Amino acid sequence: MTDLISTVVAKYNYWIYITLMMIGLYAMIVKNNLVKKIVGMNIFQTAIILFYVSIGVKKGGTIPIIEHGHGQENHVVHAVDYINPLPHVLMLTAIVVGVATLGVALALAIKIYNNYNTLEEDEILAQVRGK
Amino acid sequence: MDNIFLYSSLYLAFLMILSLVRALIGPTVLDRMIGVNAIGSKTVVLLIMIGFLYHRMDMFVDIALAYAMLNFIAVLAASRYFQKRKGLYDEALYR
Amino acid sequence: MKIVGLIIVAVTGAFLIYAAADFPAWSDPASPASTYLSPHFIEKSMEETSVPNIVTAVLADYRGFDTMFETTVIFSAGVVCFFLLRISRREEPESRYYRHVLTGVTIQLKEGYKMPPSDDFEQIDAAWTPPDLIVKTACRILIPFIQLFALYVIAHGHHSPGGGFQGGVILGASVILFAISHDLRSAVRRMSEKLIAILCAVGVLIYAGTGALCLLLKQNFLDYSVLAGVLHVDPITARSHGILMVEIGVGIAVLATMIWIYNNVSSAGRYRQGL
Amino acid sequence: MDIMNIIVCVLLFSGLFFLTGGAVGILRFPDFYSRLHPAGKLDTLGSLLAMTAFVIFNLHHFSIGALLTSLKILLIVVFIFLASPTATHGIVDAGVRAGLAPWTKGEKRR
Amino acid sequence: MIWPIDLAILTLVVVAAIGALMVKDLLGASVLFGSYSFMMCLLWSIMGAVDVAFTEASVGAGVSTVFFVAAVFRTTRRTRD
Amino acid sequence: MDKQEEEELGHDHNTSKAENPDQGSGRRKNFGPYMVTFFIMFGVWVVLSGKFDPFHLSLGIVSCAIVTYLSADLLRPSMRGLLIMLFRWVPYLLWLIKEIFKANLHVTYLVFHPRMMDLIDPRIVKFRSNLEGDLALVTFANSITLTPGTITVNVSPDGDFKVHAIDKASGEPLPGEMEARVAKAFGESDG
Repeated sequence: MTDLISTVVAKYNYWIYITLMMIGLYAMIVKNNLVKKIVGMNIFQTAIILFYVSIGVKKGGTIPIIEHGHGQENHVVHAVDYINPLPHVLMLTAIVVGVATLGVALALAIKIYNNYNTLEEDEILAQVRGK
Repeated sequence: MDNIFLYSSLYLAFLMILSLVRALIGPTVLDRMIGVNAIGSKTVVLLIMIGFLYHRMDMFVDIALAYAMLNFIAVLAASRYFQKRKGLYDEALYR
Repeated sequence: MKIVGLIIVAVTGAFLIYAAADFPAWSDPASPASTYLSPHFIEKSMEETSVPNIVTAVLADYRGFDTMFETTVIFSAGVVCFFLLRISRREEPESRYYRHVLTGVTIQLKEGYKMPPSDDFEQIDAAWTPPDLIVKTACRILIPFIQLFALYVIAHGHHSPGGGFQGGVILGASVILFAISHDLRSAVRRMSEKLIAILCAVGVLIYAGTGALCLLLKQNFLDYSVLAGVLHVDPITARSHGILMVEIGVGIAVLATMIWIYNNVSSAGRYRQGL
Repeated sequence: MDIMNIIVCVLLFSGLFFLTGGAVGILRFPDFYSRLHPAGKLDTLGSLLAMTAFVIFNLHHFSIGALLTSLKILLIVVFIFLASPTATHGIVDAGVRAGLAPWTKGEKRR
Repeated sequence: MIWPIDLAILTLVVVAAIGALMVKDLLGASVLFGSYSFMMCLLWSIMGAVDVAFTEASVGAGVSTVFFVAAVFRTTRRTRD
Repeated sequence: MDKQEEEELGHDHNTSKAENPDQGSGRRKNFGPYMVTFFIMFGVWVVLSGKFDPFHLSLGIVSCAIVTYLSADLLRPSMRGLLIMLFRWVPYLLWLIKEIFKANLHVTYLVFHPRMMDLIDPRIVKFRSNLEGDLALVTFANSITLTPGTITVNVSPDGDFKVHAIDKASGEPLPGEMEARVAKAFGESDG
């Protein structure tokens, strides 16, 4: 029992990421409004980014910018002292690309609204079937 | 000093909860905007505190500066909405 | 639908929780993710590129291909927004409204008529509201500083957090702030649609061109150390300068895309007065 | 605990006190207009005091880099002082245009 | 890294996410989504990912909320859920 | 560098349309405002950058030139006004910070008072200010927002103010001393 509790406590952030991810997924599936679906999509996306970034965290590590600036090339750097930068690189681009895709998604929503005069999914479907 | 900053940051997180409550229950959109604005101003302070906790202040101050510059754009955009479309609960037709 | 959604969410969540049991504990220095490739980056990037910010070094040098295609994705997002929303053909002629700048008198011209371009009158929309004095003046003072900060972020991506993506977004946000505090028409007048479209492509071209330059100098694509001959510096500094060039390209592309998307979304493609 | 740290603590705690006032005021005040008073003012002053504390703490180990960092923190203060009243004014303006009537004495809280 | 703040902000993030989805008004949802991205920025700087935090600060505060508000401005605020 | 920069600025001359009504239709012949903008920007750059090797300084010059080219007509400072303002602003700012302290203590007292609802009495105060110039009006409006229990609701370019005051005592002393001080800080002390 104590073993279980220690596992749960040691990985608390994974559970919260999963919760966030499930919130986003639920919104994407169940919500009727297109903008709400887009919000859900963004939440899902940030949950995944959170997971990736948290992989790189090291206990006792500092941020991945080497402290000695120009000129001191002989300074020895130990990998243990710095947080893993690789997930940061991948996720940094993911955020900006996420905003760009958000723009595309919103453009689609505006286009749909101009055609069907509603953002609700079921009303759009009814109009499509009615035609 | 580290402990003082740690507990101050925790306290600020608690204050953010209070502001978030107003943002969640606020009867109108404008109340939500007040709450979010308050969260933004606390975030700047909290970011600098995290910088002190990492002992790398010179790196974190840029983020806080960017934050202080940009966090009112969203509020201005949302308030601009009301200049064009009057009405708090329902909107006038605007083409 | 609600039930089905709940079931799907619950099943997916259960799978994820099952998988999470095998994850390494949080903040474990010996986790697989930080034992294979990343120590090399951390220990060698300073010697090989003379860039203290490892993230920038990895972003623009070691993983240059990845970032180039991310930039292309952003560029295509801007183009997609343009093609989805932009209404270029003129609808039925409608009456135009002009406002005298000094006195604030509004005149309406019947359909089809146009006023010769002059400094005294500006074209406005039917639903025009005057920009607020306080917001307008405060933003007028703030915008140059925001732009300067954005350029600082692009230029100092080597030594502090920052780089092309962040700087480009802040620069775009400053122009968006101008469009919010004044109106979209004056923002477009300062930065026309054509210019934005060209900048958007130019950013990607700078990135790809830097890579192609390396290719022309008989090295691998995006291997900046060969630029040493052109820039008259040693190969390690050449890599750092190559990273800076690439960051500038990224910054321009991101800046143009953000403004382009905002212009199209806020005016629904008509480029009249937006938000 | 030398005298410098005590000054820093006093400034930081007074800043936190004003921030608390802001957070509580946002919750307690009866209507939108009066809620803006704590949100616009107390947060600004709280940030100012906390930033002053950070500047002093940062200058503890004096060097050119620390001085420039402190100047950057002061720049943040300047921006907050410009941006916060503007944002407050933007929200008030939106409220007026939306036709929200101000709460007067004797009404119920909304 | 600094786990107590991390836990506190994570809780706030979940609350803000649920709030952004529950609000019956799209403008309110986009404003709350702005606060969600504020906290995301905090979370990343707590984990030491400075560059990611910087990106999120500029994107979340400057651009994405404005996109949402612009889209809501061009469509409608009404929503049933 | 300077010559090239001025050439660039010469282009801006054509593009900066008359969207600033108070500037009038006078064509800018001198590059004074541009130079002032450039030097302000460069000062801020030095604070931001913190690196003084030639490479970073040249980057700074290029960046400042770009910003000056893009938005000098937004900032539009003047050399003389700037220097005078600097000397007049410092006392005003000190006074303002003192006032902000008083205001905040008052609002904090209201916030934590158990019978807060009886104490506050919101009202809207209207008055007319003699200040001219956008910057002076905006400074005055923002100072009102920051000080005792009052928030600027609306300002017209002519100087009509609408102010929301949280209780009776806060709204009464307006415009009062603050307007005089703002006028002094902006050199409009006749008002």
